[in-house]
Amino acid sequence: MKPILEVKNMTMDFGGLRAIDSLDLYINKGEIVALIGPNGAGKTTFFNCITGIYTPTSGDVLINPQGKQERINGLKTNIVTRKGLARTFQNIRLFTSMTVLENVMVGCHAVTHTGVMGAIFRGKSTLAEEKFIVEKSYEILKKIGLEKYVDELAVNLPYGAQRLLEIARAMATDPFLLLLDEPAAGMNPQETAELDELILKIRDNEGISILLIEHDMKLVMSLSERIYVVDYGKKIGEGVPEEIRNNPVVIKAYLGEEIDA
Amino acid sequence: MDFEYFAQLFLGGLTRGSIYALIALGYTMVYGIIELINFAHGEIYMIGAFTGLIIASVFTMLGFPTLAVVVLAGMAAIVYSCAYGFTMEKIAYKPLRNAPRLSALISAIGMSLFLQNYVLLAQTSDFLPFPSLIPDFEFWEPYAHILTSPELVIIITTVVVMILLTFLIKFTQIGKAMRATSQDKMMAALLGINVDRVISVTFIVGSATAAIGGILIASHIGQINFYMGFIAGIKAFVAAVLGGIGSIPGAVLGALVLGWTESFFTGYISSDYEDVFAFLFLVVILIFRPSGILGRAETKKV
Amino acid sequence: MTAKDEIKKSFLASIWFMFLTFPLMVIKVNTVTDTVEWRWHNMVLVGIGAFFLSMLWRYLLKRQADGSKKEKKEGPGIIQRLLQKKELTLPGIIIIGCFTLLFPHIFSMYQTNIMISALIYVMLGLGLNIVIGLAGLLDLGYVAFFAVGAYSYALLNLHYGVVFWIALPLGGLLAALFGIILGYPVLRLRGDYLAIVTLGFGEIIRLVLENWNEFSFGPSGIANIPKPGLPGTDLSLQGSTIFIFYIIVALVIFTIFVINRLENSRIGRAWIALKDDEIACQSMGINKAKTKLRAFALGATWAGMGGVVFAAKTTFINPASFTIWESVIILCTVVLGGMGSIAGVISGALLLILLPEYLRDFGQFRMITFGAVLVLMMVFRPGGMIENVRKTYKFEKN
Amino acid sequence: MLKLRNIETFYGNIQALKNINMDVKEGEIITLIGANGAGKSTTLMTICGVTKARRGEVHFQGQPIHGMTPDKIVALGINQVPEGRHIFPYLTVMENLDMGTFLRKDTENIKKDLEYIFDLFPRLAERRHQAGGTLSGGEQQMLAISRAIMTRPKLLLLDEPSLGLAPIIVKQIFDIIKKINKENNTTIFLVEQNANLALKIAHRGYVMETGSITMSDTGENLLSNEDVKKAYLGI
Amino acid sequence: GDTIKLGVAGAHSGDLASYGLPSVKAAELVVKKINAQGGVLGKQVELLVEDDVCKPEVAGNTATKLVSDGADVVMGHICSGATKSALGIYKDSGIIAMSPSATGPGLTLSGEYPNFFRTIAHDAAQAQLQTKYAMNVLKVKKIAVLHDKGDYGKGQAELAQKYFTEAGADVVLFEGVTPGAVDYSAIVTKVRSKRPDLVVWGGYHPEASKIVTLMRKKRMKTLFMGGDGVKDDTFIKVAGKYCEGVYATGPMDISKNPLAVAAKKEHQDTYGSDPGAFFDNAYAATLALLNAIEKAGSTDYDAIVKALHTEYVDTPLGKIKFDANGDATGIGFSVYQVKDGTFVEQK
Ligand SMILES: Nc1ncnc2c1ncn2[C@@H]1O[C@H](COP(=O)(O)OP(=O)(O)OP(=O)(O)O)[C@@H](O)[C@H]1O
Ligand SMILES: Nc1ncnc2c1ncn2[C@@H]1O[C@H](COP(=O)(O)OP(=O)(O)OP(=O)(O)O)[C@@H](O)[C@H]1O
Ligand SMILES: CC(C)C[C@H](N)C(=O)O
Ligand SMILES: [Mg+2]
Ligand SMILES: [Mg+2]
Repeated sequence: MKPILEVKNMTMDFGGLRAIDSLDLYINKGEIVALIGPNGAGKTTFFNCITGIYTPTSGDVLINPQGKQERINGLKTNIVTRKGLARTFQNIRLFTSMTVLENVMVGCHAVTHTGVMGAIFRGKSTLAEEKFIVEKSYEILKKIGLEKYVDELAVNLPYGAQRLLEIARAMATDPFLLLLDEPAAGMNPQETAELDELILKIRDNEGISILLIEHDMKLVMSLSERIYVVDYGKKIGEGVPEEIRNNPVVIKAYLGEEIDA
Repeated sequence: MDFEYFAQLFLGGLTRGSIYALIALGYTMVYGIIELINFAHGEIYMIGAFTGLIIASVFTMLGFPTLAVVVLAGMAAIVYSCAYGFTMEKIAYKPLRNAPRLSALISAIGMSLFLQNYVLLAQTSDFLPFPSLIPDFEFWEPYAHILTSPELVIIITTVVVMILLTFLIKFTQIGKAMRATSQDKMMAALLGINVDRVISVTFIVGSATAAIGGILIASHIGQINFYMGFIAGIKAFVAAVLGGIGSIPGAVLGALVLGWTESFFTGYISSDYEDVFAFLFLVVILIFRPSGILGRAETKKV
Repeated sequence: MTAKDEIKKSFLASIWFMFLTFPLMVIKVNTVTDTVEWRWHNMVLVGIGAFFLSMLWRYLLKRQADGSKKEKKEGPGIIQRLLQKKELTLPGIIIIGCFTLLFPHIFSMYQTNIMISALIYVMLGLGLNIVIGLAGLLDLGYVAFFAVGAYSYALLNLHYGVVFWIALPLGGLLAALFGIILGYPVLRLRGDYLAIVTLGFGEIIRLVLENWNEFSFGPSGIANIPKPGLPGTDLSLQGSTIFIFYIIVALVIFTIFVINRLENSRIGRAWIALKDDEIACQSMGINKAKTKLRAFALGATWAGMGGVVFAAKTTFINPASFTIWESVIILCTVVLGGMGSIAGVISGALLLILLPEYLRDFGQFRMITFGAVLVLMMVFRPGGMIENVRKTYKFEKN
Repeated sequence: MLKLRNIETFYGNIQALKNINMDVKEGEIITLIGANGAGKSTTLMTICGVTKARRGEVHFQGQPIHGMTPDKIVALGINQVPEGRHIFPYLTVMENLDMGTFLRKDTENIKKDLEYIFDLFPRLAERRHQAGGTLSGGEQQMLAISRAIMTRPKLLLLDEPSLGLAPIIVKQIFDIIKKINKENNTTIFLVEQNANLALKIAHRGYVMETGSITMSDTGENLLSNEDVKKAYLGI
Repeated sequence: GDTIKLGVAGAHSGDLASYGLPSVKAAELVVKKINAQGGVLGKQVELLVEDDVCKPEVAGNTATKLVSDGADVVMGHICSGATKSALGIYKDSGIIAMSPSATGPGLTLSGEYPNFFRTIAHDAAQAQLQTKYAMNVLKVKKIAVLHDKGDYGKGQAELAQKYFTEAGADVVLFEGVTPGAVDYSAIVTKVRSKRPDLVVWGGYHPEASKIVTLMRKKRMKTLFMGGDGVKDDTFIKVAGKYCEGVYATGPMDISKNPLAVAAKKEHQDTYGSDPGAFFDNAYAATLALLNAIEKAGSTDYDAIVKALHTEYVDTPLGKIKFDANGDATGIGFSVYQVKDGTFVEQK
């Protein structure tokens, strides 16, 4: 079976700056994969290229959720989302004037259909759909553990909870692959441990594969099945956590001599 | 058509553009610093012209020599425009600094109406003749049929003001403070910048350029009334946006481009649709350069 | 601060304003006879006025600062709380409803007439509110759609005898079409760039109407536009005014109904999300272009219908009724009332349109008062008269 | 050097700080740890005058500074690396650093400091002409810290400096903190989620819970405190 | 009621206020004088002054307001567009309106508004006079027509174009300029390149003076001619030496009329300044209306209309009454030329 996401030979230039340099990467169904590397290595840019925020300069992004491969680079962000790739942002981007529940409800947009006429006449199918959206959103919040905040304004949540809400919102789009950009940033060790469990649960219970950017090595090493390491846009290492931990190139460029995990 | 005609239209466009530029400069500075479309900027320009006229008339009647009158009137116009700009910011904009941006815009619209009618009531609704403060230069006579002396002065002043302002922003301490304030007020304060003072200074500088514009333009067209700021303000706003709002050279370039567009369109096609064309041109430029000709592109990273 | 400080400050303010208003208020030159009139009494007035106003100003600002602390403690303001009280809704609606029904019979025709104008602006405000308040797109050329509606009716009627009732939906439709045509090229623009381009479009429409005589009769406009009739009856001036009043009331109710439903729907949420964060919004699978165009088109529809009613009401239209100034006023109604809030927009439009009419007694001080009111309203109630407390979806466990 | 007395800060009706008392001595590194939303950032903002305390007093070197505007406070020698970095997005890396010297007049030393910074973060040297807004998250964090160093403060307030940085850089940052504390005798007030590392380098630490200080002790003692271990060290 | 209510409507704020405000002053002066003499039909006259900003839609409200407030007759409005939209309302309410300045031909000639009168001649008469004078006296062959795109200006320009073409002149340019613009050098350049003998202007004086000034500053000697929007002392005040030699048509010279002299003096005494545009016309209109009421013996619509059509009244404009269309008789236009800073009537 083909991997669900396969990136071949991707390059991304900003003017003269090569942020991603012929990168190859794949993710199999049900995997948790981590993408790590020094600051400015191009990790976030990589996410942006996959999700249509940037169009890569060259290379292929292929997805294969249901046994049929499809090339998605150059597609608009909203189309990519509808194809089943959802993401969170390194700098939190919640809908600030909305409540927690509404944020997740917006996430359901991709999987619902009510149009202008439907909204105005509010017929049976519209009402049913509204009900479906609310229930689904609440379910997701429960799974993530945010149900106690359901009617709070998203901006009033503590930082850690906001990161979780981003994940919840992304899950509402029914993705087959979730791209998480530094989900543990700004969390204390206690909260990070909870996040660890949560991500595992998402993969195991929902069957959503995960690609993760993170600088918290404890989280990365305990969660991921495989790890890619990039520096200056190039892949400098690839393998299971144990291999990476002992890879001298990676240690030199990224981890430093001793690891506090 | 022949070259002379083209040249005349070119120079006409240049003059008109320079006029827009003198007003647009203040517009763009204020916008740059507090992201406010200062609808009342045109009124500051109008007040500058009125003050200039009043002071000039008083001194003329007192029998001062022409040169002294020009200097005194010019200074009074600048001082008063600055004072109005300063006061306006304190009353109508400062209390709104943390409010939604549109609220400040409405406040600016209200200010514009207020000042217009204030001048109408305090002075007159009539058009007043504005003396030609700039004499016809002897040496320029051979070219006067193409470009009059006041027009020449306007063009030169615009260039000088632009250079001075660019210098101010790029190379002085207050300019540095302005740049910081315009991008992140809290951080600017955390680096020791007095944000309130910087904003006041910006209004004062912007008003001073409006006053200079007010006097020069009024003596070019020879008349003023309380309503003169409105259309000039709108056009200057268009020019500032065309050039990339917030950018000093952008304001001048945008104004010139607008001036030329209107001039050539009138000259070669028809002045009936002059503004239609100017606006269409604006749309086309913004479609290809969504942040204006010299505006900075959106560089916020995802 | 001590009372002495206060007085000192006000005193300084008074000096400052005397200086500020000196040339314009005190000197009046007559350039023909070369005489100067010194109006020193004005300076005295300004001095005294500024002193007390400055006291009042600082007192109000301070009270506002304290007030905002207190008010927040109690939750939303009184008006919001009244609006939220479910048990008051029904009686409220009945009272307002009766009042509205009786309005033209209680008050004079003039009152009814300006009320019609105000209600047309309510419609315009509500329509613009979709574009600005919900979708966050700053549109300064909204009056263009209003013009499209008005001219649709006037021209269709003139050439093809189309009656009001057919023109009404048609005007809305045409305006929506224009909304899409205008919206499409400017999708990429943000914030104030969008504002200036829409302003440009508004002017373009007006200038075309002004110049293209063969099409629109140019600046001399179109006169004798028929008022809507009731089949079989011949309405007097009074009668038809009342009839139009009821029509516009019905339309406003219809507008509120539709906008309310749109706001609390999948579409409405997409608009708000788009306003909050475009990129995150797209990452939720929302099509930015489609969502924006929808806002433009739906916003324009109301302006179009409002335009049809306007043409029928004044029976004479020319391009002078569709200047930037009208767009600005509509924008003011939205912001002054309270952006995003339906009750706010309604009160904003009523205030802004009725105010200048009632200020007629101020004579020449009418517009200066109007300007001052705009500034003061914003300074002391920056969120608008009825600040939008968005009705967020409340989850009910079942 | 810095004294906080009975500070109470509100956001509208929400009380973010409740009766906070803290002391920072000259030359110290002190750290403030606490869960998300405890009020750590608010404490820093209150010191700098960005958010005003409703009650209480702040003294810096014996002088009351509550009620002063931020620019006045900064001029006394307090600087902050705020949460969220606040890089000037349209200024280049160089210009951002230059802004740090707004109040300085010693041109000579400025040059030296600049070299020092580029030495510490070669990454920034590479990116010196890039607009701040396009830097990666970590690069921005480095820039924010560097800009603060450029101000040469007497008291440096750091809000989660390690956020989003690669492990190797995190270690480097903590080394730098120690270094400028020793070499420049800069007093450091450090807010951190990475309590482990923070407490290791700090002379003293405070623990904050929902707006109140609940513990204060030396760094070592806090590190070995069972409650702290459970709640903040994830052990 | 126990007073006669006289509505005065026009632009009292906004960009055209300078045309509307003088009419208010005229009405005030007349009413003051008449009230001092015991009023009309033994009743005092009360003024109801309402602003219409020269906007049709506001004019509708203004008119209803006047009707609601019980105005017996209305002096106004100032602009043709606004007048047109208000007239319907007055007609339905049986109220007479008399404008001092609205010159749109259709207002009287269309026959749609029997309740409308004016103390100024209409634009078609004006354009015919302009044509005759320019062709026969000035002997021009090529003309350029410019206008301000407004209701009044463009209408005037179109009429000029029509009559000049019929008279055999060559109209080399017909264009509108943007009112309020800060600079007109492009259009002036264009005019120069077409080499017309005469520029005919349709519109108000502010733009006219800007254009003339610029033409002269650019050393152009082309003749310039405008209509009643230009024949205003403000024009000369503003354009100063640059308007020497400019032609303008306007109501026949009345400066020697003793009533006009007196009215001007009253204004100077009361307000300390010279009267503005259409002051005399407004003064005349007010007199005519009040006189008609007096003569009619009541405020009855038909009676007043009859009085207006039949009774002569002495005004600053001369002895006038109104023809079947509502135009004042004996009020014609003359051609003036600016000489030494005053308009001098050309025979
Ligand atoms: N829009 C852009 N224009 C120019 N350069 C950019 C742009 N976006 C990113 N870069 C540069 O590309 C490089 C990669 O950035 P990216 O954000 O992908 O890094 P990252 O790996 O996510 O780092 P971090 O861990 O610090 O978040 C950086 O050096 C950055 O400065
Ligand atoms: N601008 C604001 N308006 C309203 N409430 C705020 C604002 N900023 C912070 N708060 C609230 O004040 C409390 C303290 O926030 P603060 O940012 O100081 O916490 P923190 O300890 O720095 O947390 P973190 O670890 O997430 O940075 C939180 O409950 C937060 O929701
Ligand atoms: C004010 C005037 C010059 C009005 C002009 N005659 C018109 O009919 O509109
Ligand atoms: Mg990143
Ligand atoms: Mg914090």
